Amino acid sequence: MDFTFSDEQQMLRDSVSAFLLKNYDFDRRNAIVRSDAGWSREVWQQFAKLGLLALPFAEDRGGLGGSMADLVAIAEPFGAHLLAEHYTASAMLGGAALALAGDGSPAAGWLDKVITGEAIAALAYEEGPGTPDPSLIQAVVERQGSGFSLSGEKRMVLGGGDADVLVVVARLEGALALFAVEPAVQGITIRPYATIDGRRAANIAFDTVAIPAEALILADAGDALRGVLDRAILALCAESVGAMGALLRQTAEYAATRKQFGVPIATFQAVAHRLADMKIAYTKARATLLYTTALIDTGRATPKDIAILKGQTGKLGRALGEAAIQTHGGVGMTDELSVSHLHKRILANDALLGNAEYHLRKVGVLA
Amino acid sequence: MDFTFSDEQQMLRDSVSAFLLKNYDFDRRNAIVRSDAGWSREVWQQFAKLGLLALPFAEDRGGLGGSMADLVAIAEPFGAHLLAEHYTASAMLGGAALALAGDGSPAAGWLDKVITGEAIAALAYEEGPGTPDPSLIQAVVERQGSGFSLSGEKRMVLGGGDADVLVVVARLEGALALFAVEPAVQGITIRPYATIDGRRAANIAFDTVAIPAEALILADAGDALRGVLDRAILALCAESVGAMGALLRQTAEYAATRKQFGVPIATFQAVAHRLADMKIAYTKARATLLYTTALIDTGRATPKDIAILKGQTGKLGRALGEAAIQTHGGVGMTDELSVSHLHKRILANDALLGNAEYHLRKVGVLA
Amino acid sequence: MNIDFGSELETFRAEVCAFLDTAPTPAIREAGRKLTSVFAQFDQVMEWHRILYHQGWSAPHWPKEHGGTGWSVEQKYIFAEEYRKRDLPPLLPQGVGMVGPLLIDIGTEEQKAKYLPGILKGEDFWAQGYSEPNSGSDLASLQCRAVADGDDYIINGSKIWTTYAHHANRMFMLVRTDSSGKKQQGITFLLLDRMDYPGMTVRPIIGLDGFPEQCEVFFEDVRVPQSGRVGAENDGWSVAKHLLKHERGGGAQSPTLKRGLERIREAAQTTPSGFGTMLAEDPVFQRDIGELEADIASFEHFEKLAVSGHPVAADPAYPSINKTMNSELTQRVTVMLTQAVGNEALPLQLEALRVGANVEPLGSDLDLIAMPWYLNSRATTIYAGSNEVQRDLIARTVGREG
Amino acid sequence: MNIDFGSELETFRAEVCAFLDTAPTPAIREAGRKLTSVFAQFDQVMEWHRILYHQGWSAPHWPKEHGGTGWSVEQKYIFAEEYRKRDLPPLLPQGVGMVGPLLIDIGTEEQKAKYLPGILKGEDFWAQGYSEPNSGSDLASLQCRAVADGDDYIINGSKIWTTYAHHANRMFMLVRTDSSGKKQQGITFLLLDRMDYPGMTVRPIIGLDGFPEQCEVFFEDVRVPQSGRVGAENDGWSVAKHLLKHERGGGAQSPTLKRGLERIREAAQTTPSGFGTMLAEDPVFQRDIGELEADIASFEHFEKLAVSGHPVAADPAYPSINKTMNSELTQRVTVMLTQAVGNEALPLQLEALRVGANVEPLGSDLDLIAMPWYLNSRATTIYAGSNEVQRDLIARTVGREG
Repeated sequence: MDFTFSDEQQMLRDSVSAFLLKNYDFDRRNAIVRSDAGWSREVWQQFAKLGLLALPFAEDRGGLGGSMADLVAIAEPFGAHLLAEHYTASAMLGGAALALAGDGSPAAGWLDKVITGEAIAALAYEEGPGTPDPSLIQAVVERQGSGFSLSGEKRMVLGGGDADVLVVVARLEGALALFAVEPAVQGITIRPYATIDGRRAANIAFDTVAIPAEALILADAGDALRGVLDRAILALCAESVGAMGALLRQTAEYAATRKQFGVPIATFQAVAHRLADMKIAYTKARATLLYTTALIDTGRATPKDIAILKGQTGKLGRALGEAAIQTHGGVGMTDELSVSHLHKRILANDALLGNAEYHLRKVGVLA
Repeated sequence: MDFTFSDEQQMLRDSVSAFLLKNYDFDRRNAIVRSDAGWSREVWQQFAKLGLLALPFAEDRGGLGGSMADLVAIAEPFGAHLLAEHYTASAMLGGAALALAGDGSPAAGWLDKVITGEAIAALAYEEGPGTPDPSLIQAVVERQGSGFSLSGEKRMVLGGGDADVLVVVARLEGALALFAVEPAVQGITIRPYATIDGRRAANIAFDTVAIPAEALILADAGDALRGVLDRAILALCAESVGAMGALLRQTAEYAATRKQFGVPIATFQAVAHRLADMKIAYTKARATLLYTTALIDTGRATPKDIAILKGQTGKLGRALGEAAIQTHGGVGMTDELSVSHLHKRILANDALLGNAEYHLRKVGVLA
Repeated sequence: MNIDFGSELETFRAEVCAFLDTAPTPAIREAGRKLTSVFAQFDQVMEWHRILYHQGWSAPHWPKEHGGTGWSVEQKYIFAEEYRKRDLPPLLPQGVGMVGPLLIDIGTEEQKAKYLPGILKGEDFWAQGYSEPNSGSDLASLQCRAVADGDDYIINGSKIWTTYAHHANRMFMLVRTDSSGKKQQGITFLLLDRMDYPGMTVRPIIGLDGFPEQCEVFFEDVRVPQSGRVGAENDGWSVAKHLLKHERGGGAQSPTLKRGLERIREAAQTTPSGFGTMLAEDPVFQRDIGELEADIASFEHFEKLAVSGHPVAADPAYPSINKTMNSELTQRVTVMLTQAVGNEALPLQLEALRVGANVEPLGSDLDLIAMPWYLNSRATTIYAGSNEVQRDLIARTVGREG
Repeated sequence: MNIDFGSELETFRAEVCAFLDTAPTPAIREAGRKLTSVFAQFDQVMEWHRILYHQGWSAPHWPKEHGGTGWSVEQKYIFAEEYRKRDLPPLLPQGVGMVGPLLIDIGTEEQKAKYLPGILKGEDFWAQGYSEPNSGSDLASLQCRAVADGDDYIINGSKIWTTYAHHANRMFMLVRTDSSGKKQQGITFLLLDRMDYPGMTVRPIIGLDGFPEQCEVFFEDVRVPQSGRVGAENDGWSVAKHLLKHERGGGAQSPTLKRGLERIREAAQTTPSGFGTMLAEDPVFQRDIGELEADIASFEHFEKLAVSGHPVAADPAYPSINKTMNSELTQRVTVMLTQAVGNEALPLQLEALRVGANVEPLGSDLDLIAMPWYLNSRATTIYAGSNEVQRDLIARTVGREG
């Protein structure tokens, strides 16, 4: 057993961290988030140059064939630096779904552009609260002529307003199918918005949208979709664990320097024990992240393993974030320190693809 | 609104407390619990003399017509002093069920003896874990000749091994009915035992037990039984709140005097905050006890009110007791201080007639 | 014991309901529905304050001779209950809840005459200048200095977490007038009759929910009249402690919590659980909301005991227990709400939250308020004496219960 | 990263299973099923120790030259997992887990030769004399005195929470040999080769679960040889700290927790929920056990990271984090168990719990053990350094994670 990053992974991680430290400090990040676009094409092009956009994809598809451990190695710093760009949306969700298509299909063409950074992809999957479970998906596709007609509504589509191509999950003859759809098509209404944690997303309505036959990526895509979602969950959790680590460090530093009653607040046992609980929470979440990463890279992760990771990260992350704010007091309540932003990132990642409540209960259901 | 005890109630409470302080200190109580009988007929006769055994019953049945507030006033000290005698079993459960019978019936005759202290009554109601709900009662009575035949098993019958008369809850033509049954009858097997909190109880099996017609106290007794159980729940909760108060006082005193690292442990903020949480828990539980008592005495207590009281007392009591043991450290783990006994009394009262899990969920179910 | 809700109380309740059903404007109602903080949106809540004043109900807790209602504790509780049932915005507490009662208790006749009417009528809004960047939980360490000069004080320093200071026209504050003794000594309590003294500047602080609710206030050689002093010079700590009784003291917070719970139950009717039913029918939801409801009920019982004169209110820890329970229950309500609405809580909808906004919200009312309410409520365990400080205070009283 | 469970490990697992399925006597199995503590019933667990010794497996963690197995970390984990799956009683830790490894590390050759074989073979049982009535969390304040006299020490004082001292034939203990300096100085670590020295008396203490697991040991002019000293005189604190590494250090606790969870799941198949189904199908039970299972899984992952050499084990807070997690999870398992069995946990069944008892228990095996296990496990957050002390230690390291 070995749960450490390899030398190569450590180098990758260090180079991403160094890039973000230099080009993506908290002020610069906030300027990007507050810009009209809400994310930076310049940063995105740098990611392409660093090979990050190619990392998750198989070599025969033009990717670098990165393992989940490679992706976790970069997702942790993404979380710590509150990345606003659509890495998870485009690479881990939309792109990964495109990669299920056969060579030569339109979807495969889109994938090439996702890998080079010329296009953004998004996965239109969830339909509102309580639909992390694929069995509850209601969007529907019917055969129409040689092509299809799509109806339904997708909510909280990460990157949905910025995507050049949408991969839509909808029910085709009962089973889940994936379609590559361009957003400008007649019948699609996109309502974009910013999220609480500084990303961009959208609600997307499909009203009998005509789709050509070749837009079908995969019929009966349930298992393949599960694979995509599982890896995206790993990436989201790695981001959150990265954010947890940043909160832990910042809070420890604040508690060691902030004085009240003439002494650093870390010397109050109530504060000290809260710091200890934050460290325990971080230790647990990170151990489960690394262990589950090793499981998924050896093809041994069960649905229960994924549910444990997502549930634990959401629950422990929320507790850690709330403790960080409480320890910071008033300044933790402001927009001015990254503390509140890190907490909101953790909350958002918890709510995406099923929150802790949902996943921990699934752990209990799965005997 | 007024939630204080009246002068008369305060006097009653003071006289019971004074009696227990004098005759029922921890050592004497333990000697009683460890005796063969496990409870003291002498104490019982004193209770009769003090009028306590007559207190819950209507004046026209030979009782003193005490209100629930009167009973709460005495049940709190009972809990604080870890009473082992069958007050709840015989007066609040068995006796109260006998009082549902018409004048001149055998049950009414038994009630006279319960009030004078000549007889102990017990209510054979629960049938195991998960049967606090009357709808789940399975013991059954069938008409046989002029009388009945009873079959089923009752578990955790408080006072069941010591009772001169058992009031058995069983299904008669689908509805719940109450029967006064003498324990020595053919077909009844009683397995008595001590409980973790120093009371005596029994599991009782009924194997086609022949019962005379006049043993029927009440057919279709659902509502009346609910009234008996509700008042018994109040009494159990009052006992637990009394035990919580004793734990709070003892723990505060211990923390103020026990020294480690050269100072009283109460000066450690972690200990201080735990004491604060214990006080908050006690304050909540007692407020709900007093409020619910006022509700029941004005006939306004809903099933939800009762569920809130039982649920809160069980949950807050468990938390307070665990905190008391933790604060006492090693000595809290022994049989030698009353701390562990008080905690066990709280746990036992929680488990009787539906634990906190059950009742708090009922609060949510009842819209 | 008795729970007295006689028929005259039911008549009173009917009167309250009739008024609350008709008096608020649509904008006021909207401000109530969009409440995500203790502090409602300024313009609407002040408008509502003035309407309540005309009804004579803007300060139920004040003595009748100063414009209070003379209601019994039961009446006050009924008023609070019906008020919250309708999601009406609570009046801002700094005036009627804090500085007003203080002046009634210990202000000079001149101060009462000058300030109480404006507070009662909702003409003035008072900012509270207590905390400083380096004096949070350790309030007594405050450093904002006032030096006597003729009939005036000259103030230098700054205050922070001054709610709505950018809306305020008056301010009450603590200043340091002497640094020689213990830190609690040498503090003075001042009233400022204006916010636009030369040298005063207000900087709104954007909160984690995106709203500028709190402010920092800077003082550079600000000259204010000494007649604004409450109590003696250097005796401001005891004045502040007196005021704290009003700030932390109860009244009727449980109706707000109960209403929050009711709104969650309403939302649960139409929110899928993710396990095949609506949340309302889901056993796990039922257990969780049952637990929370029972805990809120205990708090309500505690509040009712307190207002009815039960000795629990005489416990020296009473204000701290009250504050601790209320703040932590508020947080639990908001956590449960965000969990109930799931990922619908994620869009940032600052504009849609504004009263009178022309933006349609993305989901339901509760989807809209869940996250900002949750985020804002993180402050409840920090402000007005952090819950750590409250537990310190409670611990000192343990074992001396009645 | 890799999770290596190659085929040679599966062969090893089969070998372990074959042994564990056949070697334990019925009494040993019964002791395992009736385990309600860290400490199994004495006679049976010592019998099992001797059987394991004959197999060469009584001290897997020891170096091979001293009788250890030489197993890899994966093998040790597999052994622990299969062991606990069968509810076999864990060996008493004082010998193989504590004093044994200490002597291997820093004992004299004479001490090793004299004591290690008895520990390995399960011939000796060692009592641990650390705590005193006034020295619990503040262990360094201990007062039990040893005065050098010729080749001996003369001991006066007492020790408490000395597990199974009434069964012990040897004892290791901390004594005060100097009171002049800091309290951590002047402590000496002693081995006693007998428990029946003149002047030594043992008083069993009945625990809250009804069992005499702990003892108090009194010393009145007890003369013991100085050759039993480990390390230098007055250097016992660092010896004890060294030993603590073994006491708190991990290994494989998660299989015990996982087995506890599994037993609850088994019981849930036949225990009614009170809401119309068996617990196992009840959504609330599923959520609660899911939460607990996930938390135990995180602990398992943490343990596996640690044994595999991940830097998490090099964190100075590692032993404290390990102890805190394990103890609190143990308590949660037992709470969940008592709640699952409801009022069937209330009968006091001391006699039925004894291995070989002639009393039929009133309910299932889990009904029988639920309450005493819950009660006994309250000690896990108290002993071996209370969890308050552990959190103090953890807090000091926060922010310096790898």
